[in-house]
Amino acid sequence: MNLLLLILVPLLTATAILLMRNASQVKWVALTGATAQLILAFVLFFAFRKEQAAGNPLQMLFQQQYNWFPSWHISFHLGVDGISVAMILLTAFVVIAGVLVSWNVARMTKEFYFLLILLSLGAYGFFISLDLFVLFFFLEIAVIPKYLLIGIWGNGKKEYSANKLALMLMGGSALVLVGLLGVYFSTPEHTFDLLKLSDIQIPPEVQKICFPLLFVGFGVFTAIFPLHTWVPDGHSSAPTAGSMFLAGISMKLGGYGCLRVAVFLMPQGAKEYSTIIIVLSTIAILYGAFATMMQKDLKYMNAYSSVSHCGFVLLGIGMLTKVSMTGAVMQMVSHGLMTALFFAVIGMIYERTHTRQVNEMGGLLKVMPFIITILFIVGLCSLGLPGLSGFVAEMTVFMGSWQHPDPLHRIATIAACLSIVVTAVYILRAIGQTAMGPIKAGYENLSDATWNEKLAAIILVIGIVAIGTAPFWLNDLVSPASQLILEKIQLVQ
Amino acid sequence: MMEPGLYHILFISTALFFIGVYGFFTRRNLVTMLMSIELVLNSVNLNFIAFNKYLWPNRLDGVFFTIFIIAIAAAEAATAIAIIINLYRSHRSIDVENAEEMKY
Amino acid sequence: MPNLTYIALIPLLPLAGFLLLGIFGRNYFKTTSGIIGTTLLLIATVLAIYTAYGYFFEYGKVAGVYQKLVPLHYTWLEFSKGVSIDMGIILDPISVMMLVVVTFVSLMVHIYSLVYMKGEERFPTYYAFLGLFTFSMLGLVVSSNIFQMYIFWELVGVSSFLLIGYYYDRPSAVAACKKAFIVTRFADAGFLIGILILSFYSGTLDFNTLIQKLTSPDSVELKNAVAASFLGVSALTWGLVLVFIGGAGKSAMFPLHIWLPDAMEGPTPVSALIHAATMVVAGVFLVARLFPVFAISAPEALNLVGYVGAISALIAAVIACTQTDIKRVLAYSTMSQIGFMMFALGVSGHGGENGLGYTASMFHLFTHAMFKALLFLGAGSVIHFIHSNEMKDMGGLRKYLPITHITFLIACLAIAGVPPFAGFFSKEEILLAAYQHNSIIYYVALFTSGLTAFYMFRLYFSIFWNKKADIHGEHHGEGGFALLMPLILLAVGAAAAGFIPFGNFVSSDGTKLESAFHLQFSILPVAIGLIGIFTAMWLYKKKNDKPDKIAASLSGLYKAAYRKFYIDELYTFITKKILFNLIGRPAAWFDKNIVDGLVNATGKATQTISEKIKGMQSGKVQQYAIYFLIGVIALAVLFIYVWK
Amino acid sequence: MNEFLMIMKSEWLITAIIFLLLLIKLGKGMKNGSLLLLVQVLLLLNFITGFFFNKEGSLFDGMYHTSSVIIFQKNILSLGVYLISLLFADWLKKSEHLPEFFILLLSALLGMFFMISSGNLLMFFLSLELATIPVAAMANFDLGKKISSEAAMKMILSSAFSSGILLFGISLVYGATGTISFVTLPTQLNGSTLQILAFVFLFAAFAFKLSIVPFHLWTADVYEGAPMATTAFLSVISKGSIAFIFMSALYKVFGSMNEIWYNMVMILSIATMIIGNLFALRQQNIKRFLAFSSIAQVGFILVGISSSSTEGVSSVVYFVLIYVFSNLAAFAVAASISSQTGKEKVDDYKGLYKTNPFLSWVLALALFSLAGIPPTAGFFGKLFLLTAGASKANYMFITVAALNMIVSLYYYLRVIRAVFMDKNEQPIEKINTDPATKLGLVICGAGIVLTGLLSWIYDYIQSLN
Repeated sequence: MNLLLLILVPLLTATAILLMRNASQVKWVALTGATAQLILAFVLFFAFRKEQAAGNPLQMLFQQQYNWFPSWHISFHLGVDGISVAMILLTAFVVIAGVLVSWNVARMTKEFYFLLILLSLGAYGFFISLDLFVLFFFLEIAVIPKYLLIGIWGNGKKEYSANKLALMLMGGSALVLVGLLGVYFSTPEHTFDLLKLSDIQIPPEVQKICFPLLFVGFGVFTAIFPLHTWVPDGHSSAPTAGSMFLAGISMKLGGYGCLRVAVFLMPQGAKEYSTIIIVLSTIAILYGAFATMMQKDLKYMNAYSSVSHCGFVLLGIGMLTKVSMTGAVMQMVSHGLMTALFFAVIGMIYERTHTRQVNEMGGLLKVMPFIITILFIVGLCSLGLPGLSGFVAEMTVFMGSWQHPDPLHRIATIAACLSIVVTAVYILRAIGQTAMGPIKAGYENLSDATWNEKLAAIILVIGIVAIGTAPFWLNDLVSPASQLILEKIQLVQ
Repeated sequence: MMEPGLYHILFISTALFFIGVYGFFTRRNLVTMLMSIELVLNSVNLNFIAFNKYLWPNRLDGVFFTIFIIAIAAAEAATAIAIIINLYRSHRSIDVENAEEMKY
Repeated sequence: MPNLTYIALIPLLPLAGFLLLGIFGRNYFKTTSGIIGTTLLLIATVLAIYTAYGYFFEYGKVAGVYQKLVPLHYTWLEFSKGVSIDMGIILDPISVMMLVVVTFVSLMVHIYSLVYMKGEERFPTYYAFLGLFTFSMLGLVVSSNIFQMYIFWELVGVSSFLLIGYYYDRPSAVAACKKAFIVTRFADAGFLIGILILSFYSGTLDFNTLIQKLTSPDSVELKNAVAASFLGVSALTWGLVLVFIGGAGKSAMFPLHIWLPDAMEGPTPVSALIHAATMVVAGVFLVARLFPVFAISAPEALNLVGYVGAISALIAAVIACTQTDIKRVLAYSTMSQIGFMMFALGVSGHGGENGLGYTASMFHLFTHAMFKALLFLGAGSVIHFIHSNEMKDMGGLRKYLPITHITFLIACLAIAGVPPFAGFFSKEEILLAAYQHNSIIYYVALFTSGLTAFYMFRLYFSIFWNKKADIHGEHHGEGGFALLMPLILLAVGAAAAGFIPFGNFVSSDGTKLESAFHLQFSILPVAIGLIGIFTAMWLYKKKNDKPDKIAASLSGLYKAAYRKFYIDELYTFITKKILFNLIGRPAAWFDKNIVDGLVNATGKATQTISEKIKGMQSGKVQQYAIYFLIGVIALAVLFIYVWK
Repeated sequence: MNEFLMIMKSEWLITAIIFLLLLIKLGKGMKNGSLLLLVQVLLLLNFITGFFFNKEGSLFDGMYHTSSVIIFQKNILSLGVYLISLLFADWLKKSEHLPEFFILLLSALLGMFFMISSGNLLMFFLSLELATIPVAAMANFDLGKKISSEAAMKMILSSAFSSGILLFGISLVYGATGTISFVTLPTQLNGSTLQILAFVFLFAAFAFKLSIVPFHLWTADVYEGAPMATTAFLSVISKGSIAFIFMSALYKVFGSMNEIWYNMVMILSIATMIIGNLFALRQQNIKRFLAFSSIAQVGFILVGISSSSTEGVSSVVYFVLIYVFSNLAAFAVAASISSQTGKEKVDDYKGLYKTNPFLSWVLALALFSLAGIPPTAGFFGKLFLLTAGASKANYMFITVAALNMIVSLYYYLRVIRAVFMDKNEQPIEKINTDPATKLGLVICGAGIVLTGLLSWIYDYIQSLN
């Protein structure tokens, strides 16, 4: 399996899109590209499982290394482990769904799809790169497309949101950059290579400075409290596909970075700061949930709930046990699929009702059964119903977190457990007000989903159910990787 | 009747330098400002000559430098005057305070 | 031992029904879906009964002890060595018994609904949901792993949510289903944390291992679990209490019962299935499942179970006496009966004669499933006939609904504990167990059973006797065979189930328990029951104003009971005032104004600064030169005097 | 003799072109169009020949010296000049003094060449003046406009003042060390007070030319007033050349005073980035906006310079190369808009994308490159500058620099937003750019994209020293 394909396919798709004449051609090219991505992701997945089954001892499989700025000891070093494979699968799912959902974008279709694909390119690159410089390169590639997507095709106070998002994310990546440079110079032979660095013991005083820089920097991407405020505005102003990508993919870049770079390279720093991480993420979980309870706008609701759900990711990482970290990754995947689907549904509803205020809707189940059924599914997934992905992920995080007997961890875990009740409250409130009850006047003859919307929704639902009903494949994929990270941590006294 | 030493000359040149600077800061007339620049340059010339004569009599860099400075000063002055004339064409004045259109 | 993997089919068949009807029903099986669902369930029922027969009479018993068989078991999600969520099937007396009960009642309801729900717009969806529920309930009862049980626990919760909210365009139904889900959800959080605690100390999630580790007196796990304590209570007790909270939520025990009466918004057959016969007893089942741990290692937790059960039984009975909506009356009676089962477990010991309560509880669960399902279905056909839930619209219906009338009467007698109906035997065993172990609970129970008899017959008389209801227009009769057949079958059950020698099959330790029948003991309960019945007859047989007089005479109590002791109001206060106004609103405000405000403030600050310092760029070339010189001097000073 | 020709090849070429233009001017002259074409061809040749038969070495006992890095730097500059001749074709064709303009421009370029390879303070001073005075004249080339002559006035006066300061410093150096040659000077440095004072004076003069805060104030006004081509030349070519010589002066001549000037550079760099950004935030005029943004960029160049290492040198050279592409592209777009519509305000750019997608994309590319967004080359340029600077493990410094990137991103995004997002009733009408300009823009775009991704370019620069 040649990982370069994961970069080349989006690249070719993007260029092809630019060459296309009219909107419909653009769409089909984009769809083909997205499908190709999905196929690739699955090929990668099975190839990876095969290697695993064959008992390949390497941490990173399918490695490739090309010279790139050798004078800085930078090399275009690619490779994947279970976590990255999971992330790549997630990305592929979200991308194809996003392409399908935005099928009838009228304005500047070409540019729109170009940016979407560019964003996916950034994500793939980020997930497969083993050289911190390359990783950072792709991380930043993924920022500007979001800005443009929100700013051009968004609605509401889009300029404000777009600016806020771009600046906060760039701020995050600025911190990351400083952290990376610190790591780079802390080692005898200056290198950005992840594996080389993981062999070298980075001096504690450097970790003391660089870990928070890196963690907070990546944390901004995954809405670490209190640097999460770009999330509500950004998501709510973005076009449907935009918010799908935002919540589904780009928030995951952060979590992945925290795990793969910050924790993996600087276990000592991780140990040192884990308390703070846990406190912050617990706050984010509860606070996000309660804030969600008060939202009237569906997109804001989902955005705040994303803050709460990504809190689980950070909690899992902060707990520094194998199970909890596996859970964090699962939560990333699950939340990615789930929230993308949620935004897709919200978009579909909005296209028909032209409002996102829950109290202006009602009884939509009667007129759009399919869409609302999906809304039910995704809602139940987000409140952690067994058989859907959310449950598995959250339970894994809980089980992992509970392995620490000391009060702090206990309290954090219990608080997290209680948050699922609050989740139930706001999800049911949203569903009850939009889907159930007597139908509001004027909505009697709205249409149900079109083929592309149905397809998109079904694809994502398949993902959710696949994890929810058979979590073992994801678990088997991820837990060896988190095992290795854990061993790094255990090396520290 | 004592022989003037390096420090006398340096004193004079420094004084000249600051007079020039002061003039540059305070004069409103562009030509006068140009003249005060010339003062500055001349103080520098004095410096060079003095250093050359008293400190490094066997290296003539100072002298050459002075000569070149005089030449450059002439060129600079020429361009400056040309520009000032141009300014006068458009502004009908050579008062520096009338040329403060662009700011902030 | 034969190959038992086919048992997996029992839950999977309803699941298949759910998927089939849920995905394609709307388009392809608009009318036939009922038949499909029913047939699938029929097969499942047959299998279940076959299994039960096999287990109880062929391979279940080894050396006089019923074994816990695990015929099917695979790892679903492994957390770490030993700690993993497994999907498995456990066969032991209670699970087999539950298999039969669930499939049978569910089948009855399926058949009944063929008529009752005919013509509903979402007919296929209804059957799909029934299938989902049946699947989850069956999965729950056969769970071999505590986390597996939690999974199905949640699933029954959601299917009950979906079915209560079946009439989604009725605001009351929507409110009810949300309430039901959230209240149980809250309890489930307790269950979850309980699971975490238990698994942490026992290092396993598998029921058998867990019970074995936490009951054998010399096991390290047990020592740790008891040693570790929080607020002076051992971790083990905490774990079990939390688990019990989960059970209490599902089984509508006080004070988590508030959702059950509202849940009657769902279609009546659903109430019969979920909120009478099966799901609501899941809590009892859960406690029974972990009973050894309760009984041996944490008796104080078991006492809690007992008292909660007793209190719920009493309160529910009192409230039931005052309700006028017949389904609500039944709901409260359900709650009260489950209270009986709970405290029966609470007063039971483990093993041998002490285990009487356990057996009694399971026995009562069994019989109760029969007669309570019957009551609901009967009430259903009454409602079907009169299109109202209110007593005041009813009366004298015995002429119109003869069969319903008879079956309903049988059920009432059964629940009132009149021999020889089923309820008599089970209740009598319960009272006996209580009598032997805990006198307080015994007297409470005695009084409650009296009340039970009273309110049930109040219901019976005011439906079928009392004033004559005005039957406007021509009325379709009692409904077809499909509507009556379940009633009759269940009536048979309610009448005869008592004669099953239950102790032979179900007991706390799997050994045979001789259920001795003490005549002299059972006189008193029966007498009290009869008193209750006759009071009801005296008050409600004919239309008169005695009831109102009495209500007026003890107005305070009556009012309180009528308003369900204001517990709903309390909850509304907590959620609305505290959760929303005291936490949610501030959180949202804080986020909008403080956190976000800071972010924007930085932007603002930058803007203002840049506005402030613009004077530097004054456009005066001389000033530029001055800055230049100042810069030079500053640098010189800095680096000659300061930095050097 | 042959060697004497070869070593100074690039200077000779420029001189030849200058004289050719003079002759053309003295003759009956040519049409602007054809003359411009000729100039473009000549400059292209000049650029190309820059890569062949180069010879390192020094002349006039060290007064003039050249090395492979210096040659490459000169190539960058001549590339910039060539691009200018392409990009500003619209404006150049219109101006009635085309030959003079190029004569001045080229003599300034000649001055810069000499300056880069000067081995002696006298040489340096002469070439500096040669590089400055013609530009002042060029600044005045919009003879009609008031602000043009104002700009020229401000430039000539303040640069005269700065050369006064410079000379005073040089005289002190001469007094303190007795030598003005870059070779012998380092041996005489002992960090005495007088030498530090002299150094501060010299430093200030450099800082003035490089427009480092607080010596930058002339920049914005001159940029705004001068014709776009001159502004571009000032902001790219002369900045670049000064940066080169500044760096080599600091490293080679004042290397022994490293710890002093490191702090000096650090303080001024932080000040420059912050002030530049703060002013850029509130600019409406695109030229002024670019002026302040370029000041902020200089702050970044200083970060690179602060690491006295070969990485520092190559990253600065690399950055200047990228900066040539990006900034020239930005200026070119602004120029072709203003030369046809006279609109220079950011708000006028609203809805530009509707009418001129090509220009908008180039502008976006250029601005992203300036902001340092991947995959544009600017990203790599800035990152390498920071990396070079970080080698001193001065986290505070690097963090400030990194955070300044955000502020700068904010105002670059302002323009992007105007171009792509904001609605506008009467956007700028379709602009038909000169083919030469198009070619230039394409070259710039290609440069912006490829210079970063093709790592061998950087490695080539690195290999030079």
